[in-house]
Amino acid sequence: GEDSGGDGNGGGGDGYVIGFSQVGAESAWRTANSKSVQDAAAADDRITELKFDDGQQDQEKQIAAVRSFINQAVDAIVIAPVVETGWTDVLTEASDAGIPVVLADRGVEAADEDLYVTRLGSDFEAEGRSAGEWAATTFATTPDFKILELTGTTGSAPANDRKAGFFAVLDEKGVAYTLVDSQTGNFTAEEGKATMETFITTHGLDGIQLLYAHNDEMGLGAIQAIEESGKAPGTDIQIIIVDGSKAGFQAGVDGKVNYIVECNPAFGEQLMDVVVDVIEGGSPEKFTPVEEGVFGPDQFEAELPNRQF
Amino acid sequence: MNNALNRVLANQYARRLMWPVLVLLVLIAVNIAVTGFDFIWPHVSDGRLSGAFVNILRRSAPLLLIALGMTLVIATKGIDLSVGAVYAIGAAIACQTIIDGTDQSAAGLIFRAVAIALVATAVIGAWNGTMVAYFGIQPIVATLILMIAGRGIAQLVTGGQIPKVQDSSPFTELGRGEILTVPVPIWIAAAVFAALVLLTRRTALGMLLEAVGGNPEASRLAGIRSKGITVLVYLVCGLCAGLAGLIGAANLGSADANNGGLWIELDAILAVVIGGTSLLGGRFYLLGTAIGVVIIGTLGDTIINIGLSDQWQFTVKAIVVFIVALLQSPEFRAWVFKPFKRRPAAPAAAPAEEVLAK
Amino acid sequence: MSAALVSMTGIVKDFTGVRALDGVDFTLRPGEIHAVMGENGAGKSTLIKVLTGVHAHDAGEILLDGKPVRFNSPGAAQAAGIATVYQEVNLTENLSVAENLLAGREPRLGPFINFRAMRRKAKALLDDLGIDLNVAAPLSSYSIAMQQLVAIARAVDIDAKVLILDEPTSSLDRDEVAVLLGLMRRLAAERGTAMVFISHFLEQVYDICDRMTVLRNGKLVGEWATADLPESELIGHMLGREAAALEQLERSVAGHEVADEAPLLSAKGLGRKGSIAPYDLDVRRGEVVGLAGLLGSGRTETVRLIAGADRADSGSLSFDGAKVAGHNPRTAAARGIAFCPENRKTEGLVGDLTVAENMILAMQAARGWARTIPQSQRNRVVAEFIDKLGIRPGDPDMPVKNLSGGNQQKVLLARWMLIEPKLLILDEPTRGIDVGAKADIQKLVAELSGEGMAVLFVSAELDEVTRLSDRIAVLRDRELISVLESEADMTTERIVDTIVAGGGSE
Amino acid sequence: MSTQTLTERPARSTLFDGMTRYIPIGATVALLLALYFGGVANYRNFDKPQVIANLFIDNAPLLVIAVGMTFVILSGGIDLSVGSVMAFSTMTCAWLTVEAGLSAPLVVALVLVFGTGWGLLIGAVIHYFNVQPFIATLVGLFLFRGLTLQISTSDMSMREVKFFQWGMTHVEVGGGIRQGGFWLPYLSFAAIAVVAVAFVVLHYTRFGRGVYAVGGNEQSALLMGLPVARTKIGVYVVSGFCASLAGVLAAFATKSADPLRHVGAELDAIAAVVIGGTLLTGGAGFVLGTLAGVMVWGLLNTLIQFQGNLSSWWARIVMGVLLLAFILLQRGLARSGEKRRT
Ligand SMILES: Nc1ncnc2c1ncn2[C@@H]1O[C@H](COP(=O)(O)OP(=O)(O)OP(=O)(O)O)[C@@H](O)[C@H]1O
Ligand SMILES: Nc1ncnc2c1ncn2[C@@H]1O[C@H](COP(=O)(O)OP(=O)(O)OP(=O)(O)O)[C@@H](O)[C@H]1O
Ligand SMILES: [Mg+2]
Ligand SMILES: [Mg+2]
Repeated sequence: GEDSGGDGNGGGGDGYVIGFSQVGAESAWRTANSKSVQDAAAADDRITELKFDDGQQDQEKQIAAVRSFINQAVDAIVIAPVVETGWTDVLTEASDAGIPVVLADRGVEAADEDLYVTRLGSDFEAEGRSAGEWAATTFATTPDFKILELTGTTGSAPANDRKAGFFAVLDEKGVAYTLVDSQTGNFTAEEGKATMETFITTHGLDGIQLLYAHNDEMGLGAIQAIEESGKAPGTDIQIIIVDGSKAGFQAGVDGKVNYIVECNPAFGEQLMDVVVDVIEGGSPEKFTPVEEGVFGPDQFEAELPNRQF
Repeated sequence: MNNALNRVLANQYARRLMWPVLVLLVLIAVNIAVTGFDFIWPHVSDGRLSGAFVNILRRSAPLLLIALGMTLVIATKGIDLSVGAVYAIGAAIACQTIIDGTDQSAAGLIFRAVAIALVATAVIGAWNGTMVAYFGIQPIVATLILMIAGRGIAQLVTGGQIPKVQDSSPFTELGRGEILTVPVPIWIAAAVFAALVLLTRRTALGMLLEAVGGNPEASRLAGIRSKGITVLVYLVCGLCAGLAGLIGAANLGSADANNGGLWIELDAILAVVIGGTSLLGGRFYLLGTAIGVVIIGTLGDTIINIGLSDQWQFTVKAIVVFIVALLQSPEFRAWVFKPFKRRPAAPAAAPAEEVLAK
Repeated sequence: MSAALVSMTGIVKDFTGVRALDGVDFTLRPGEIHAVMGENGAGKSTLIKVLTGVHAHDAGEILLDGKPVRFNSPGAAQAAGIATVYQEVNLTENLSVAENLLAGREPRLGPFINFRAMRRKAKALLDDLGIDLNVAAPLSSYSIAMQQLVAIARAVDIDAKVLILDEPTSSLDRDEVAVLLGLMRRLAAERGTAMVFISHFLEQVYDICDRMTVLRNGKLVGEWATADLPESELIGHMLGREAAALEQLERSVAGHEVADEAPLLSAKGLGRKGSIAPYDLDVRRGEVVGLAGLLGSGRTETVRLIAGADRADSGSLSFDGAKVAGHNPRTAAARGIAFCPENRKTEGLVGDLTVAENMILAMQAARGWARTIPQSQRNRVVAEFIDKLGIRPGDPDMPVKNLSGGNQQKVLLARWMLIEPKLLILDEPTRGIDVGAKADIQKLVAELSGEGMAVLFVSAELDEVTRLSDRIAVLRDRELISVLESEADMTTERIVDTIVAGGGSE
Repeated sequence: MSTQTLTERPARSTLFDGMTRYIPIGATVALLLALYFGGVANYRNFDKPQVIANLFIDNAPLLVIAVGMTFVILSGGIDLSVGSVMAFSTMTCAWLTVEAGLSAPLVVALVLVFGTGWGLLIGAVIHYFNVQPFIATLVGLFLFRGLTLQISTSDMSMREVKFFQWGMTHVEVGGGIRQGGFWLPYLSFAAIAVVAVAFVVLHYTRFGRGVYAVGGNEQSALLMGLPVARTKIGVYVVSGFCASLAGVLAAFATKSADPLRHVGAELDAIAAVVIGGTLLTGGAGFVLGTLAGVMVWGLLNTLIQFQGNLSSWWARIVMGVLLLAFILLQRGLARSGEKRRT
């Protein structure tokens, strides 16, 4: 309540103190994201300290962290929520304490819109749609178009939205397709590979045109399974991955991946600008999209050196 | 014929193994029914043995390694929750060491990476053992510490990244290669299995372990170095977890500090118990553990093969584990099978289903 | 003759591989004290457990008050008026004495236990039996003997019409035994309680019982009125052989020469705070040194220090001419010191391991894990000792927990004899052992010392101590007060006098 | 542990004998205070009363499952199903109220009955069929996670259900956080009430003492004529009830259900119970120790939150090191306490 402005925890300068509740460190993407935010805060003169807390993919831990930030009387709180629902109370507590909240990456349910200032992040459904657009164009004329899907962690927002967006586009465009199988790879290479192996033994790869993997890691795991079965990834079966890590682009350069939908983790600087603006009374749009791209085979080579993670 | 059967059943090892083996056979039969005989029958293509079942075995190798180590730990009345984290540490150290090197194909570098990873994981195992044996901390707590901190250590090693080894590096052979057409992970797991069986059953180590697990105080008074044995067992368990991590990392060519071997400790414990070893310590059955591992490995494929979506993974696993656990219980068998004793023609599985439905 | 209170007919009980009871009949009449007699493993405890619902019998019928009963748990038997003290002390060590005494019957205020009333009641109960314990302390702080008394007090308090006592006296000394027998008489007289009494001490049985039922190998031998069955005949029925063999032991033991050389073991000021005061003790080759004293006098503590089971915090120990440093059970065994602890269940045997494995455990530990005992040698020595000690059933591959108490004790003895020690420490080796086996063990001790082995021998039975020992160390209040050396001093009376006088009676 | 009791034969018993079992919990409480004051000394705002209140808010569900777990562990068993039962309960609350439109109080009652029934079932399997608790309850861990995902693969909101507003309704003390006081929601009181009831049941009823007896030595308890079956099944009933109640509290706390929530909660609960001085072998420990254990767990997390500059991996390592230091200190204190008593 009474603490606002620059008298936070910092001691040293009179900049702002910001609390950041991160989902966890469950993927390289996430780690890159944390690093980007932490680096940006450290480099930013306006910010004295960034209180970083890793929620280990547990909403209760994240809520506890936010309560702790309120107790520490930070100037603003950034949350990357693990799920969309269940934030009402703690967001209300923050607003009662007069601390503005900015969401990063994932969003919260629409009904809580008044309780945060803005969300900066990716649009998973849009990512799924981008992937879908490419698939719809590429395979528009393919007779008997067959798809395999490696989904993210069952129940997670990116898994749900990337799936929904992808198939929504295919349906909208009236593409005739068969989803041969869709199983989770839990966003990891290990399970991506194992699941792909089982796909191969169960369905074979013949006649299947496309593999849609909800992230790089699973895609890279699947590529190995495909290679080990004696087929050529990228040629015998085309592959779309989401994320765009170095390794993903490398696979693209090697011709093993056909399309990459970027999900950009390096929005630290953009986030700091938004947060400082918010603390100083600015009122940005409810949603600030992160700049993200889509990349086809001809762009892989050029883009690879720009990759951060 | 009947006599021979009775003799086999009188053997306590055989009795322990009968039910898990039965369940495994049923699972295999289901798969064969759905996907054909190819499921079990491997074929050689491109100089490598392949086929669904071989794949299952290859993928189960890391779990088998960990479950074997876990069996020994459990025999001493202990438990090791840190194996998943140790797996990640082993993988992280090996991959990081290799990508820090200049020539990722150099034999010396790979050898060094493997050696460092194994030594580190053995040290971690010994640390767990020391906490249990010399500091008298309950095993679940002692190993919980590394379960929490271990993945942090693995991330520290990789700097939070997922180090990727070049596909051309011979290191990946540990996970992907084959010797005499048989995948390397299967060789490694089989070798460790054989070594542990020999070590425990050809020497007196097995009996001493069972004594320590069965009655620690009596063992001490009988002059057994129970503390030394405890440390040794945790060390072996750590080493097995590290080796499993190496295979996992080699298979993918990368090390994921966060997700590598996640929750593998639960599957390992499950395999040990399905195999007939009691969590209360004492008698242990390495072969039973191996069967338990194959059951768990086959289960995942079965779910996909019979066309269930992945929400069913957990549910089906629960049901199968429940069936095995009940079948292993003499009290349950007495309760269910007794009314049928006089009418041996009655289907034995039906009453089991009823109980489950409840 | 009054109608039977309990009547068991044609009882059969099979364990995997063993028929423990084979068509046994047993009748308990109101108000009588009835002994069940038999060798170790004869099936006495099993009979009791069948009666009280611990085990379900495979055939036969049980009538209580003329009505057929079949209890499915000891709780049910208790509710029907049968209170039991089982052979191994069966209480929960983590709870307090008072809670153990009154568990399941705690005085309550509404739904809540009234602890004050409970402690008061427990205290009164123990006072009545002449036992002085802190009822609020956890049971684990007391010795087995004390625990046994608590178990008895618990059963007595249940106020049942049938009271079963399975070897209640095995770890009690004479005073406690006297208290217990007095109590039994009082219960019979005042409450008319019928009692089943199992004991390997014949004099106790003859002292208190009206009738006895004899079992052998799970079969009924017969039922007699005590007055009609002289001791020698009873032993004959129990063992199925003539009792003469026992008598000849009497002094085959006596008077062998002890070499007058430097002591094998010499303890100087050895002690441990809070457990035993510093003491000096010498043991020579071929000598049997007995330790005598009342319950809790510190005999166990004394030998545990020598065995390396506990760490001494004062004094020094030398063995076989060398000073002993870094003493623990393993190094002790390596030096040739063997220790059979008094509590075979918790400190002695590994229940899940087989008879054979339990036997070779110490030998294997001494060799280290890498040097396995060859299968053939192992089979040979195991068979030899099963035979020598008469362990029954003689199956080396049976889990040791399935053996009767007496046979378990023999397995433990075999374990240590296998390593051919220079000094054998036996803490209550004959506790719960039948007359035949007891004679066997005593003979064994005599033989071993004859062959030059030194033996430290703890027993609550003063007769046994005086009969076997060349010298006797007397303890009182955790202090070694005197060592009796001369032939004339080696009598039960002298020992009792010494204890009463508190030492210094030379 | 048996080594302790066998080699450390106490002298003739004194009143102090009865105190030895309080040593582990005493050590826990002492270290808990040390942690707290360490935080106060090092971090600004750590001395706000709300910091302590938050421990009871954020850890209310954990506290409830840990209490249930205490019963199970005291009896010598273990219950790995609590995390999944909790998630399933929360999910069921959401689904039955939002999708099926049932009345919320009815749903809550149904969920609690379900948890109790599950405990009854698994307890019976454990007791009558002699299935190891670890495995029987591991089945529950998989089963209910699976069923939760069957109900919904994504999170579900129940903010529209009035009834669930109740849990976060709060009481302000000392003028609330603004005037330097604190606030505490009803669900924290519910959790504290659970602790209080558990304390009374464990220490002052026959059932409670039976739990200790069975945990101390099941065979003996049976031979003493205690109702072992009822006790053994009873502890799983308590734990099942607590798990479903915790699920309901979680529904109150967030008014949302997430199929992946509470993964690993069983380990947190076990850790809290054991940190609180309860032996996993059964028969020794206190429910107030569990309360202290949960507080330690929460306080360690709070310290890391206040520190605020640790990367994800350093946070984990520091947590491990703190836990290690805590356990070693606790062990050391307990040992020297045991020595002094002789
Ligand atoms: N749980 C069990 N499983 C298998 N065999 C058993 C079991 N309990 C007892 N036995 C066997 O039953 C027989 C009778 O044992 P029991 O304990 O009744 O003897 P006992 O007469 O009481 O002997 P003791 O005087 O030594 O106590 C023994 O051969 C023993 O090995
Ligand atoms: N009358 C008593 N009051 C309180 N405690 C007693 C009493 N008698 C024995 N104890 C306890 O019993 C324990 C066992 O003592 P110890 O084992 O040294 O006796 P012992 O001479 O070996 O006798 P035994 O082997 O027959 O029990 C001691 O720790 C002591 O606390
Ligand atoms: Mg007996
Ligand atoms: Mg003694």
